[in-house]
This record gives sequence, structure tokens and C-alpha cells, in this order.
Amino acid sequence: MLSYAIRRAGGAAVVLLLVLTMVFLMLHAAPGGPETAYLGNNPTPEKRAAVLAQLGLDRPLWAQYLTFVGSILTLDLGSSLTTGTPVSELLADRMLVTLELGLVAFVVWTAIGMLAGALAAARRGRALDAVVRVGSVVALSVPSFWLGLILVLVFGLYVPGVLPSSGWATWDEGVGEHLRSIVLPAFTLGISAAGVIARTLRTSMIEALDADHVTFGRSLGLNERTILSRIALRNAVIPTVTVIGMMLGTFIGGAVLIENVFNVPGVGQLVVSSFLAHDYPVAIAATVWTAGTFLVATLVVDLLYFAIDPRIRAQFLERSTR
Amino acid sequence: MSSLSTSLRAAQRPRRLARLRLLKRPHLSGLGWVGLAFVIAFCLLALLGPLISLDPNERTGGALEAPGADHWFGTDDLGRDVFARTAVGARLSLFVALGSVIGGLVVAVPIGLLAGYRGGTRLDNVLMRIMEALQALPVFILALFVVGMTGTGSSEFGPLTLTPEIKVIALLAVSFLPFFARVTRAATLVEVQQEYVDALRVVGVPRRHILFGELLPNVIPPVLVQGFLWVGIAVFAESALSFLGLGMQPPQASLGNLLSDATNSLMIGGWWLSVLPGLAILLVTIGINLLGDEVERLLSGRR
Amino acid sequence: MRTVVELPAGQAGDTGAGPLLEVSGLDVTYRTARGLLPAVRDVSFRVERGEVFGLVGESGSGKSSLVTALMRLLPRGSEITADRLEFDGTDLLTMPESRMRRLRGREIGLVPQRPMTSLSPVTPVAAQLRRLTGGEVDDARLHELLTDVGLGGLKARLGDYPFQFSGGQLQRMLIAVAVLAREPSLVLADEPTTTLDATVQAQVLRLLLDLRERLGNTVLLVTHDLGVVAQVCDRVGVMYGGRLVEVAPTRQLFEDPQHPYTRALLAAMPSNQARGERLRPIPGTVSGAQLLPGCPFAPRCDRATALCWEVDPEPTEHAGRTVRCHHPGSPA
Amino acid sequence: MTTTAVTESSTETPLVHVEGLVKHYPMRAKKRLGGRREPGADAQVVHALDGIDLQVRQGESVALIGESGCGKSTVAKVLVGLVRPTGGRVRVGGHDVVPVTTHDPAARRRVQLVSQNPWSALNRARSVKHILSQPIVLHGRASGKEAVAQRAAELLEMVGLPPEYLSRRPRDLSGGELQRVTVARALAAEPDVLILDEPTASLDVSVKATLVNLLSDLRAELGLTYVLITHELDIARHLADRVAVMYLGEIVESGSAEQVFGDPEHPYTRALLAAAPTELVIGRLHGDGLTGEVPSAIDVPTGCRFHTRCPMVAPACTTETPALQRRPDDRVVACLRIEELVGDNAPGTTTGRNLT
Repeated sequence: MLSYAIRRAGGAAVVLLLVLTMVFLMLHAAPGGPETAYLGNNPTPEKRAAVLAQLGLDRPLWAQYLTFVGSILTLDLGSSLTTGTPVSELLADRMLVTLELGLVAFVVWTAIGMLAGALAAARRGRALDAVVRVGSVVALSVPSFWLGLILVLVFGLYVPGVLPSSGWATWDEGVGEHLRSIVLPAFTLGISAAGVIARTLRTSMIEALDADHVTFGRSLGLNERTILSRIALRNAVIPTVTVIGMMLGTFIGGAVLIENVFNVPGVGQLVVSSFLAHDYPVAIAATVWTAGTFLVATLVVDLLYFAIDPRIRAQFLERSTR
Repeated sequence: MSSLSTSLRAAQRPRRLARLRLLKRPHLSGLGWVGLAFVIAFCLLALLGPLISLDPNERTGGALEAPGADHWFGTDDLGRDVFARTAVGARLSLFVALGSVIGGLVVAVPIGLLAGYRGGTRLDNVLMRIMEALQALPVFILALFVVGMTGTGSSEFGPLTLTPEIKVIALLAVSFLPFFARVTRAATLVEVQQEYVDALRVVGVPRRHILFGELLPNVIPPVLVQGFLWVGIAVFAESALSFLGLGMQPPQASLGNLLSDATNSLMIGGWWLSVLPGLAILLVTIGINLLGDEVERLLSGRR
Repeated sequence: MRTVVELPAGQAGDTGAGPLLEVSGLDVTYRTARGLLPAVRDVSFRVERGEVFGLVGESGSGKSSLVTALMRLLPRGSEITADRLEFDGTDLLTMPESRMRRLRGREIGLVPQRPMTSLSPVTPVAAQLRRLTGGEVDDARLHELLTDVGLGGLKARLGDYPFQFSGGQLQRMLIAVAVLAREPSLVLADEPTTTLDATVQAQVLRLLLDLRERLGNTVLLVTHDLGVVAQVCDRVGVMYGGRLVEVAPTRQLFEDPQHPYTRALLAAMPSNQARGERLRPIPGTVSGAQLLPGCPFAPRCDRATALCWEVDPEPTEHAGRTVRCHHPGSPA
Repeated sequence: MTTTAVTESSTETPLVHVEGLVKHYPMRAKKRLGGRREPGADAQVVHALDGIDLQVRQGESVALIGESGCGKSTVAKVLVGLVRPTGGRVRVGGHDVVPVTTHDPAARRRVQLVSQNPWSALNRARSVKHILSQPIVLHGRASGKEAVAQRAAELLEMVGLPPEYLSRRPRDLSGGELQRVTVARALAAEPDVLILDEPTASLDVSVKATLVNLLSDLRAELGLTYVLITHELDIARHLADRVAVMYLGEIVESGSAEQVFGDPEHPYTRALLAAAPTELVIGRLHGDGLTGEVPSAIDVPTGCRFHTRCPMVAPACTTETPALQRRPDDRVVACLRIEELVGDNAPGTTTGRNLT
């Protein structure tokens, strides 16, 4: 397990380096170079040279690249151009908010999605199955930011006071208040993931129920309960985890959107506001953090996969390389 | 002997007939028909809507009029007809969505095909790592980079003029690359296991031809189904980008802009501003998902 | 030739009167996207207590559907009808599912066709084998069972997963839980050796027969391999196009086949021709046989007449066996 | 791993000449932290083939028989260039076999393959016409649309299918028909040698007979040379002039079909024939010569590879590796105890236990 984790982490590190390279290239590929953003239009040559020197942009590209990667890896992220606050400080506050929102939404909705999918497969062809099938398609189709907007409308205008429709209460403002402020963003963020999970689990469970080993189990008189909960579910979880892994990116992108709808002070909101304010040190740090979170989450899913599928373990231990 | 052969043909006939029937009349389930209806409804809105509606950018009524006979979807705070703006937005969404999915597929399919054909090799590894890196950057962040660098309007790249539409299409296409490449690669990995691939190599058929002439026709159907499903996602993503102010810019009507504008009037009433354009998005995404499921089911032969 | 093996007194074979399994007028129909597909049509036979009854046929003949139907384990959307479907005197068709479930594994055991996929890939074998025996088996007993099927040496590896074992080892494990653990009186073996190597195939067949001698059970063996049938079966039923076309004691069937299909099938076997001689394939193809109104074999039969094309022959007694043919008889 | 070179008595150069063929697949050994190998854990390899010698003369049909995992399919893959050997030499018609990755259609023409599963051997998206035209055009066997179609129809006729089949797609064909198209495609390049890799394994008895007849007719008509890879002894008996029996990556016995099937000498050959006799035996279970299963190709047994299952094993067999040696009747056998065994007709090999 450990050696697998290390190998995978190595892979993730390579990808992170690729991401950094891409970010760096995107900065430099812009017309007029990255300094344009700092200078505005029609700067004087003196001002331009000063800014270039200040940002280190007069040095060769490879040296800039090394500095760039180095500063990210050493977490020497500089300070905000607009407020002067150290970027690391700014990011630290924000990322706790985003992580909490993401985790709550993810855990609750995954549980609901899996439950719905499993129940639908168990009651295949019955009313509950139909409800889950339709419900999951609606859930995964609903545009999250629009749903958020509607919720803001409903809870802000029509039934005010039930749940806060905007903003974020910190722990200091009271546990109840804090939790109440999570409800709507988390609901909106995770609903489409739940739809996808429910649907995937339902399909893979139905597929698993057709497998040879289930037929053999039935031929020995195993009851349906055992077959569903111990055998089919155990097999169906594997493709579901794959789908969860594939959805992580969407999930993180969704957080950017939802934080802006509900005015949640997370990294997603920071990344948008800093880019729009041309506050590049902050924007780049927030971007790299987002990519890093995605890679870590992917890594966790990979390890989970390794833990639940013995075939992957065996393949890793004795893979023939032709 | 002649009677024997005719009867033999008779025995085989049911199979043929059944296949013909399958081609002529698609066996859609109830949900499939609903999906098809939704998709057609959205296409009608996008293609016919702008022709029959009022001018989307002119004041044609009072501010914030509720839906009624004159303004089916009501008016916004500037007195513009919301139905007209929704229809134009839908047309834009459809154009951007189709463009980005097609663009993404054109680039991603060869990548996935090559990676799958050389599955497990270094080339496969490198290609997939690059795709993973792309995937690690949410489309909004890519958009922020592009908008931050080039602004929200049209920009000139040498002789090329990049309109906001083209920028959004390119952005979405790039962000779809990893998914399309992955799906293609997975389908190719399965297909390469087929014995005919080895047989063609033994015959001496060049690799380029095996990839594009022989593997592609078998790999493309499931990939196209995925592509179709992604049209719905693209409609959503386009509106989300515009909503964040990173896509189309006002006064250009797009579904995302309409919703973004609606936030201004949210607390003073005007539910129709946020509900109705959003319903248009919901309509097409649900429709595409339902229909896509059906096509996938028919394709895989599952019941 | 071998008929019923003599059993020690007090074991199966003398517990009841009448056949252990009696099937009459059995139809199995699948509902597919392309309409109804008959898989088994009007099949009648009986399996006597203590015998090994072989069911032989080429792919698509309906033999596997028949076995699955006996267990009532057909996929959704398929339909079983029969005039009579009795196991040990009780009706299997009208039996409530809860009773049927108690019968499965305890009274009727199934040895599956593909051992490699017949255990869940994600659970260690020991846990699965215990679960499959209804949880009645502890580790000591499990080890005993496995020793009995010749897998005593695997004790240390029972925490491993199915894919870490060979097909032969897995098939033995499955036999241990399906045949040995609860000693069902009827064993349905559905192509139990098809996916195994020749030398392992022989070992598994031997194991099945040894267990039968020890436990006194009855075996219904489904196979496409006439060589296997010849070795182990007391009586054989030959299936074609969903129909049971001939039922006869093994030696009689091989030495003096009465149905034209049986004859053609035996003649096509490579082992029935000397080296250098041409083989004798059956002309035509099997496709669509299930859907013919008359005799399913008529399009390929050298004896077919207009009658055969139109009227499906009823089973008749002929030369000491049941044949379903308008023109039965020994080869000319 | 040492095998004495086996040459046929004939002086003519064999068409297919395989010498000391070795194929090992490397395994990724467990690695420790930092990627170094654990001490003592050598890089493991799968011994697919360990020194195979084989000669096939022009017009001859040679069968490689054995159970799954014995390496016979690897030989087929090496012969057609799909797998690059680890060691040894493979020549066909005086030329080294080039790997399929080399772009050289001319070099690919000499050896063609008929593979096992007809359902996956033909591209389901393509018509029979396309499938057959491809090698015709590629190897310049005909040019011009008409001539190519004409040639494709001829090939179909050769395998006993009517020209209407040109417009069909694989899904409209039965298993037996598909396999005939596969044979036609292999013939399209007009090869000298056909590698038949389990050509009948997935077919029903009656269809099998058709294909066996077809293959022997084609060989007679076209003067083809066959290398037949199969686990079906019946098929080998009908199609092969000579037979080589493989076990765990090595040839243990090789001789004429009459010799091997009529009077097997190596204990493994005997056991294999006993388990799958070529004649029908009624009411008797055959073959209890062998216990256990083929050992792993990663941990091959020392000495004679068959010693773990051999009913006639002697202490020397566990340490000493037997070489293939020529027998008086010109066959070759790799067994240390062959003299004693052939002398007194050892027990327990061909006698099945009688159940009657």
C-alpha cells in the first residue's frame, strides 16, 4: 500500500509540475506579456522597465520559470498587490472555508446518492426505482448556480429567516449559525454529484446482479438480502468510485461557482475576485491551490480504489511489462 | 432442394426483419421520448424563437413587467423582452455548446485513440498525464486566465480576431479534452484486445490505417454518445461562464448573462428573470441526459 | 455398459419411489428486444434416482436454459411453462420462491460452467465459501471439505482472491460447496469442465463421479462434449433447436443412434474418422432452428420430407428409446 | 535450458526454421521505498518459451500441442512477428521474421495467421469485401477495383462461400462462416506458411468438421505449409504430419503424428493422450495418469519441468534437466528415464480406471 501510495504521489507531483508549467506559459503567452496586466495600457517606457525589473521579467525565461516553480514549492507566495496582505495568510483563511463546504457537500450527497442507487437497484422496476431514475437525471441536470439563485430567491425573499440565503457564518458566530449557513451552498454544490452517483451505482449493481457469481450464490440458496448487500454492492462500489474520481474536477469547479452565488468567502470567490482585480500573486496561488486540491483528492480516490479492488493490488504487484 | 433453400431463408427471416424494425423505429422508452421532446423544444426555442419574438436588445415594454400576453416571459429592469433574450441566449448556447463539443472531439479523439492503441506504454503515460494536468484546472480558472490576459471583448491575434464566442468555444473545448480523450482511450483499449487488430498487423496494414480506418469506426459510437451528453454540460458551462462575467458580455443576451442580470432584481421581485431562463437550461440538460441514456442503452444492446 | 451404480443400503436410491426429477412439456421463452425467443420447447424426460443423466447439444440448443429453468434462476423477462416439473414428487413450478430458495443448495446443487467468474472477484475465497454454504461451516469444516476435493494443500492460501487460483482449483472449491457441503440429492452440472485443460478436465469429472459414489446423489450433466458423455453418463438426452430429439442409454445412443441429428452429430466427431479420412460435417446451419414450425432439424436432415417441414414430430418410443422424429431408425 | 539441436533427417532446408527460441516476459518485482529492488529478489520473469527448436519443411503440416500456458500460442505470435523473441532465431524461407512494427509489407507476406476467435478476428465495422481486399491491395496481388473484387470473390469461393458474402458484414455470418473468411483473408496475401492458432477451438462439432476438411483441402490444392497450434488432439491428428508436444515452455516430445498419437513415449504425452483420447470410450472414465496442475511459469520446477506431476518421477528428475534425444524411430523425447519406460510399458499411464 505504501509503495503504491508513493508511486501515485510521484505521478501526482509530475502532474502538478505540468500544471505549474501550464500556468507559467499561460501568463507569458498573453499578448504583451504578464506585465501588461500590471501596467494597464500605454505605459511609459521608464515605468515599464521598472515594473519588469521589479517582477524579474527582464531575466531569461528559464530563470523566471525556475523562480516561479521555486516560489510555489517553497510556499513563498508574496503579497497581494491590492491589500498587501501576505498571500499565504489570505489563502489559509479561505481554504478552510472551501474545504469544509466541499467535504460536507461531498460526504452528505455521496451517502444520499449511494443509498438511492442501491435501493433503486434492489427495487428494480418498481415505483421507487422510477422515482430514483427520474430524480437522479433531474439532479444531475440542474444547473447548480441557477438552483442557487432560486434558493437565494426563495430563502431571501419568500420565506426569509429560515435559512441564511447568503454569506458565511464562522464558528465564532455560534455552531448553529455556522451550520445553518452551510446548508444551502452544500445542498447546491453536491446535488448533481448525487445524481451521477445514484445512477452509476444503480447501473453497476444491476450489472453485478447478472454476474455468474451471483447466479451461483442464488443456486446455493443465498437470500436476496445477502446478495444485494454483501455481494452486489461490494462489486458495484468499484465502478462508482471510478465515477466519483472522474467527477472531482467538476466538483471543484462547481465550488468556484457556488461560492460566488452564495457569497461564501472561500478560495473560489478569491480566485475570481483576484483575477478580475489583476491581483496576480493571489490569483496564481489560488489557482495552484485548486489544482493541488484536485490532485490530492484524485490521489485519495486512487488509494481507495487500491484498497477495495484486490485485482488492482495484484496488478500493481506483478504487472508484466511487455 | 429448392424447397430446402427457400425454407432456410424463411428460418433466417425473423432475425433480419427484427433488425430492420430496429432501424426504422427507434425503441425509445417513455423517458426517452420525454428527453427527445425536451431537446426538440429547446432547439425550437433556439432556432425559431428569435424569428418570432421582439427585439431582444430594445426597450419594448415597461420595466419588470410580469409574464403576460405581450411579454411571455415578462420584461427585465430595462424593459427588454425576456422571452426574446432567452431565445437569443438559447441560440448562442446551442452554437457555443455544439462548437465546443465538436472542437473538443476533433482534438481529443486522435489523442485518446493513440494513447489507447499504445496502452501502458510511455507515450500513453505522457498523454494521459497532460490530460490530467488540464483536468486539474477548472474551466472557470482557465477562463479567468484568458479573460485576465486578453480582456472580455474581442481580441486580435495577428490576423485572427477572437470574438468572445470563439474564446468561450475554445476554452470549453480545451476543458473537455481530458474527458473526451479518456473516453476514447477506454473504448480503444477494449477494441485493441480484439483479435482482428493483431490480424491486421500481421497482414502488414500500416498503423495509421489501423488506427483511423479500422479502430475508429468501432470506437466512435460510444464516444459520440458521450459527446452528445456533453452538449448539455457545455450549455451549462457556457451559461456559468457568462454568469461569472467571463463569457459573453452584456448587452449581448446569453442564458448566463440573463441570470447574472437577474441577481440585481432578485430582491425586488421579478422571479421570472431568474426562473425562466434557468428553466431553458434545465430543459435541454434533462432532455439530453434522458435521450443520451436511451441511445447508450440501444447501442449497448441492453434492455 | 454401466447402468446404475450399486449404492450402500440406506442411501439415496431407495428413499422414494418414482424418478427424482420428472419434466414434461417444458417450455422456456426469453423476451428480447426483438420479440419472444423460444429456448426450450416441449421437453419431457425423467432422471432416475442415482443415475448420471447427460444432456448433450451444440451451442444454442437450449440445454443451459433448461438447467437454469430447473433451478428457476432464469433472467427477468423469461417465462417457464410446463405440464409437469417435479423434483422428488414436489412441483417446482408452483412452489413459492421462499421454499424454492431453501431447496437450492440443500436439495439441488449446481456446478457452474465458468469457475473463474463464479466467485465474487473482490472477496477472499474462504469468506465466500463460508457464505455460500449458508454460514454453517467453520474454518475446520471448510478445510475438511477442501481436503475432500483434493485441495488440502491450499489451507494457507484461503485468504487469497479467486483470480489467484487456477480454473481447476476453483472448480473443485465450487464442487466442495455445491455438492459436498450439504449433500444435495440432485447435482446439476452445467458444462463443468468446458473451460478446463484436458488433464484437469479428467480430474474434475473423476471427482464428480467419486463424490456421487460416496454420497449417492443423482447427476444431471449438461455438455456439448460427446466424449464426456460417453465416459460418464448412464443415459443421454440429445437436444437440438430447443427440443429433446432423442433419449437413450449411453451405449445404445452411441452404437445405434435413431434420430438423424444424433447420427449426424456422431458422424461429425473427428474421433470417429481415421486419420486422413475426410470428416463428415452436418450440412447447413443451426440458426433459426428454434423458430421453425416443423421439425427443427428438417432443413439439415437427409431424411426430411414435406411432413417434417410442416409438422413437428411427437416423441415416440422406438427401438427402446424415445425419439422425436417422423423417420427414425438406424443408419442405412 | 540446453537442448540438443534437433534436425530432421532430410537434407533440404526447412521452410520454417526455429532455433533456440526463448521468450521471457519480465515481471515488475516488488520494489522497496525509493525504487530499489528488494535485496535477493531477482527480477522475476515468466518463462513463456525456453529454447524451442522446430523445423517445418515446405508443404508439411506440423502441430504444436499442449495445454493452456505451455507457450504454444507464444510460438505462433513469434512466428508472425507479433512478439519479439528474447533469444534464438526464427527464419521463414531463409529470411528472419521481422516484427510487425517494421513497415515492410513484403516481409509480412510469407507468414499469415488464422486466429482462435472468429467473432473477434474480423472487424465488425467492415464488410467482407473490405476485409479481403485489404491484403490483396497491400501485397499487390491484384490492382484495379474490378480485379481486386474478382480476386476477393475467388478467395471466398476457395473457402466455400458464395460471392454474395462480399457485401455482408461479420455480424450476418455464423461462427463457421466467419472462420472461413478469416482463412480467406490469410490466403489473400498468398503466404507460404499459415499459422493456425486454435482454429477450431470455439466452434461446434459439426462446424469443426467443415473447417478441418477445408484446411486439408487447401493444403493439398495450394501446397501450403501449416503450423497448427492446438489443444484439441483430434484436430492435430487429422491435420498434422508431425507433432511436437509442449509442456511449460519446452518441447518434450516430437515425432510423426503416427508415432506420437499411436505410441506416445514421454510420460506427459501419455498422460495427455490418456486424458483426451482420440477414440471414443464408452462407460469408462479415462486418464488418471496426472494429478495437480501445470506449475507457474514464473517458478518453473528445477530439473525436468514435468517432475512435479510425473507418475514415473525418480530422484534424478528433480535436479537433472533432460535434453531432447533422438530415439531409434527418429522421434525426439526429453526424458531421463525414457529407456526404462519404453522398455517395460510403465503402469498407470494409459489405463483408465474402469467404472463398469
